[in-house]
Amino acid sequence: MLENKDYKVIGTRPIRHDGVDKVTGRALYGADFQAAGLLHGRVLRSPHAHARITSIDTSRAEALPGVKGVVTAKDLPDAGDKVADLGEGAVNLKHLCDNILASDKVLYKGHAVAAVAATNPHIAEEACTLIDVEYEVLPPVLEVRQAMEPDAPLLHEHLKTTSLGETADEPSNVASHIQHKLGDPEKGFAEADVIIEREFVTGTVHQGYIEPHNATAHYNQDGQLTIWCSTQGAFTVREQVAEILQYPISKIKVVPMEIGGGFGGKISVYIKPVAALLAKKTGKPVKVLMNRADVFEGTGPTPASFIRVKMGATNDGKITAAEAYLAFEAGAYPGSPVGPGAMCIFAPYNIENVIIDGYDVVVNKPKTAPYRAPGAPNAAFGSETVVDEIAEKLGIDPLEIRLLNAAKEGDRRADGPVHPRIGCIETVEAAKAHPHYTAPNGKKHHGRGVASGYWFNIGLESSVTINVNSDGTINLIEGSTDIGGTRASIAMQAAEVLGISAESVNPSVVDTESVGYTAVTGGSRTTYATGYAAYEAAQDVKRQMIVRAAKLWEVDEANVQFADGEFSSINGKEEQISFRDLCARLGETGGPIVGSGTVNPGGAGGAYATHVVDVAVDEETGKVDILRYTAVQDAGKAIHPSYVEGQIQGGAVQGIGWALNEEYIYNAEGEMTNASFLDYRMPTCLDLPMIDAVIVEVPNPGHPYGVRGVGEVPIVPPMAAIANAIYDAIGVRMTELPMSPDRLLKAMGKI
Amino acid sequence: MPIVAIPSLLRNLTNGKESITVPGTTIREVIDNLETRYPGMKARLCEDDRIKPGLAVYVNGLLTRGSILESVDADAEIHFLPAIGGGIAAPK
Amino acid sequence: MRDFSYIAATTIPEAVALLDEKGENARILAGGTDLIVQVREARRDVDWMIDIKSIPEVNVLDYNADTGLVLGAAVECYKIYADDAICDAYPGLIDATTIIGGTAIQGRAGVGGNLCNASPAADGIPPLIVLNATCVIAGPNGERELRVEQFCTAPGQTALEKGEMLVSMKIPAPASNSSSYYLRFIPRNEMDIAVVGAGASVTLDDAKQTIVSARIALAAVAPTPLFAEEASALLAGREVSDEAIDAAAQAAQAIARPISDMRGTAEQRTHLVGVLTRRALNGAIQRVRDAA
Amino acid sequence: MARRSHVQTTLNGETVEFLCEPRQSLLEVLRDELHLTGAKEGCNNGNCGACSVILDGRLVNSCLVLGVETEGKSVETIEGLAEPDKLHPIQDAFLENAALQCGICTPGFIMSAKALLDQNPNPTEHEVRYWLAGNLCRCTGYDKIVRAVLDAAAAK
Repeated sequence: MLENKDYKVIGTRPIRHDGVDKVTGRALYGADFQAAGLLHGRVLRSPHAHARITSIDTSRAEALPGVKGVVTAKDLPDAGDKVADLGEGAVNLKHLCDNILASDKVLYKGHAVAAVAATNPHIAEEACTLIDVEYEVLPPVLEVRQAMEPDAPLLHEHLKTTSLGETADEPSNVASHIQHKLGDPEKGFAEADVIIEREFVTGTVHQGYIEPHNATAHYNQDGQLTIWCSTQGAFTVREQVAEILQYPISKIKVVPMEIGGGFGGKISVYIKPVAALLAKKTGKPVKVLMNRADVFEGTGPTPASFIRVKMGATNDGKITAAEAYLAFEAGAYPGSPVGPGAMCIFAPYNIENVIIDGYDVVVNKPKTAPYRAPGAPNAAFGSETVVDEIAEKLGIDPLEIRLLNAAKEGDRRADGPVHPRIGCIETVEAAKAHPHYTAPNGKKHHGRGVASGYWFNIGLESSVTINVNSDGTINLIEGSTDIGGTRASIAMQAAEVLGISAESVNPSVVDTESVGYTAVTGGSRTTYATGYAAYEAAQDVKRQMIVRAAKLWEVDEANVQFADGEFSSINGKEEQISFRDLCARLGETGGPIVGSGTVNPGGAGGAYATHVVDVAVDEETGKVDILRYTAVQDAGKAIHPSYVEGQIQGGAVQGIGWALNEEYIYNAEGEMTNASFLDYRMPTCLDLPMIDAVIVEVPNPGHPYGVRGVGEVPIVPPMAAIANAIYDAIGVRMTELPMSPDRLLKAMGKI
Repeated sequence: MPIVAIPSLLRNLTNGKESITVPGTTIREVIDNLETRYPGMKARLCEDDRIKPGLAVYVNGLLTRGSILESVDADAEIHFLPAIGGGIAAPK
Repeated sequence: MRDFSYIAATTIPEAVALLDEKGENARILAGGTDLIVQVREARRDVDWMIDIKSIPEVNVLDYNADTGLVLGAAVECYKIYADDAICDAYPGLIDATTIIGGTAIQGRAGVGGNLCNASPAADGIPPLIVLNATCVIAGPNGERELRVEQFCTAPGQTALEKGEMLVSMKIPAPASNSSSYYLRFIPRNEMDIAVVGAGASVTLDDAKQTIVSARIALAAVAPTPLFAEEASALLAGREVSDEAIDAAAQAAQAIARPISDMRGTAEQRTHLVGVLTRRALNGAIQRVRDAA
Repeated sequence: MARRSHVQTTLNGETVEFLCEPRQSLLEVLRDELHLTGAKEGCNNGNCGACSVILDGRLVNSCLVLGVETEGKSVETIEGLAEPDKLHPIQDAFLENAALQCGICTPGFIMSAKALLDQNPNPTEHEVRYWLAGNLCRCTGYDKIVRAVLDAAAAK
């Protein structure tokens, strides 16, 4: 078992390596890329939520002076040909391609239909208005329950419901059904003294990263395609573009520029293949930028959902059974995060009897994309509100009931596997002991709420290379794009191994030809898995350095030790040399040292969070103000505590936005009517108090330093915590997200 | 022998049995032996000698690389679950 | 963004002549915080942008305790709230200028532009209405004046005729024992467009117990900002009381004709008119009473 | 196409000249004509503050200023803030406080904070939050940004 021991570098707060470039405006993001002869691309998007494309005429656009090329789905390789080759996966390829440029149908307003490259962005925009597209408009399906009705209009004629490998006979908007069953739920509910069953509705919300999507592509005459872009994963871009363009990965180089936020939303590709098509057609580098409305309407948000939760408990607070029904909107193509939602919904609890059903349902909205702990926040809004209601009915403190039922090592999750070492109890206990929770909470219309949340975290592949410099520093080469300070948290792990300072590491995020395969910056995996790879690469360096020291001293390698940045010989000859001094002697002892580490670790270690929030409700207007917010989270081991706090604070605030105001507002035609930062209403700093981030450290046995991912779980509890606080304030249970002022007024019976 | 937890949606193939003990030292062997006892099982779990896209394999509570080549202990507990979307792109 | 031409006018006659010559597709550019977005998003077709910020008359910011305020059409919000005397005299106007957009918007946007943009939800207009402002308009036939509540005619439409431009707004000096207040409801605390806005001005008697006169104006509940004339009249001569204020609030609700859109529902808006009218009146009364 | 205009302005203390179309915003001119890409486009309609610059001493959204409007004016951008060998105290405070994650909003926040501290050297937390409400950050929850600005004020 790992202990929380003293480290030299880990747990300190050095200045991040990319910091100066980012505070001086010198850091280059995707849209900052410049090239001689650069053309500017613009995408034409569907004005309809559901329509068949009957014709596209690009001739007027092509005739506009300054226009250098126009592309449509016809310029993409025919995905239909791939059906035979790829079996069931071929369906995905068609969906993938159709989401880049619609071929036969548009399935949401904002769906890309064509694109133009021109000498400046204004001309490209004007040219888009000259592309004549004829549509046969179809009735849109805009809500998950409506989409599941047997007579609902179908988005895809050939889509049939699959249930773990079994496919239904009739076409449907329901793409898949999943189920988890543990114990005997009927028996469990029979044992309960109190049973609460509630229905919940959540809206479509966007990640809301400040930097719009961007891509610049260029084809060399030898067919080498280079793409400069902001992305959460350069290798993932390479794979997706290769699939969509049917082009070998070895001919594609993806250069990750700095990235202005992602939260899961910059994994799927949208305009990158389009930039490539335009570059091929024009023979010039082409930069395609989205504007803010494009981002809202044309990229993946996280789904709206309908959730029913039923839980039962005995009078002493033991939860005996739980049941959940989750129907998630996948958007235009299958692939909502209902799976993880279903797996996370009761994860903070040890419940013997559980049944969970989940449905992935297509609707005429943008295809959903991951967003921070995808699926789990929707699910937790339901379950954590019901737990609160049970606690209230039984007269038990809401944190106490969580402790009574808390999941711990050895308990079986509802989806089957047994929990390894987890920190659920520790987060609840820390919240309970926090001065926030023990502070008085008595003012009229003020309320306090709590909620817990769980997210798996994930491992996947990472590669790191370390080049040792003669001055005792190292250059650390990695493939994980840095969205929130991971250059620092990865570098610090290598520094810890080698006994050098964080500042002695020069981390670089490089392109797909310059480092081994590395999966996306997502799934809360970067500090965990790429940090693990850095640890391994540093161990490799250490091993090689020991060989050099042995050579220098003419002793056996087994007699060389390394500790606290010093190599020393044992068993006889007394020799010592610092890491730095040995670095200066690499040439004479055998040449340069390059260390490498690659991992695909399975022990990501799930993370728990428990949040406490105080709100004030204006009973006349329905407005909710956040007065105080405390977020407790198990980080396993916080490598750079400042950036761990930052993840917790940022996730909590995105949750606050989701809870109170954020949603896609649609009209009857399926048009999003608030596709701007003005009307989408993300929190500004004036809407918030300081966010007290409390780090609990229950080391993860699956990582050499005990790291657990921290990025995602903080967005899981806020919605339920705030709903519970609103109930505490005014006695009204909110079951719909966002809990916007008009919904509160309605729930209070004021309008 | 390894124990395989049968997902509820596959229990129609196992006459409702929730877990099955089968011999095998790799996931591939375990699945092949399951198939022998419960025909149709392999088609629900695999595609062309690979775990189906969208499925994840857990061994003793830990997420594996999702490979049928994964070795399993004599007392391993095996789960087949939906793959986590966790910020991760659609399965290949 | 569509192509257009830009001209920086330096005199009123020059600007008026340009407006007259170029016609419908010419637009005055002052702060530009609405206009540039509208043209960029193809919500307004503009071929000529006539920048008036170099014209002296539109930059006048002149307050005199006897004659009142002359507020040039291009004066930015930040200049208005930086003037202590104006803050004291017209707190309701200050309420509005400090909530229009964020700090960076207030560095460019002005009340004149807010008025000419003629949004039903404009925060700057209800205070002008309750403060009895008059618009000074220049045109091919010389100058004319118009009461501010008659300036907006429809969403985005004003009473300006071909070739006319807003030069300034004139606000009378505040009466003794008077004050003003503006507030809006938004779901966040800044950076939103009013779901409903309400402004009020009151003049109390020397004992500060009886309302001598009051004016109430509303935003975002009709095609244009509204002067709530009947609601205002109800208060004249009434003692300050919850009953009197409730009666005015109900009368204000009666003239609201809100729509439902992405910013709020009609029912919510009607409800909020009552809440905000009460709060605006109480706020203005409190300010009178708090004054030395 | 309208003729490109010749514009002369003072940029970070230096006189610069450029040609631009009337429809090009100051943000476009800075980024595409002058290759100063520190000011970012987040929304292009004045709602995110990522393009904040200081125009004649006043904070503005450069996406809502036409390039041609800057004739004879003075523009300060993030690129002009640091000394050759020393960061501006606000930049230091952002680093010390870990007040950035992805960094895309950071230049805008720093310019906005500079405009605040130039006119109010000792703001309260509420004043900082009010002033910065036009700058959106999606990563940090603002906590560390607000602390950084308060720290920078205290350090002055």
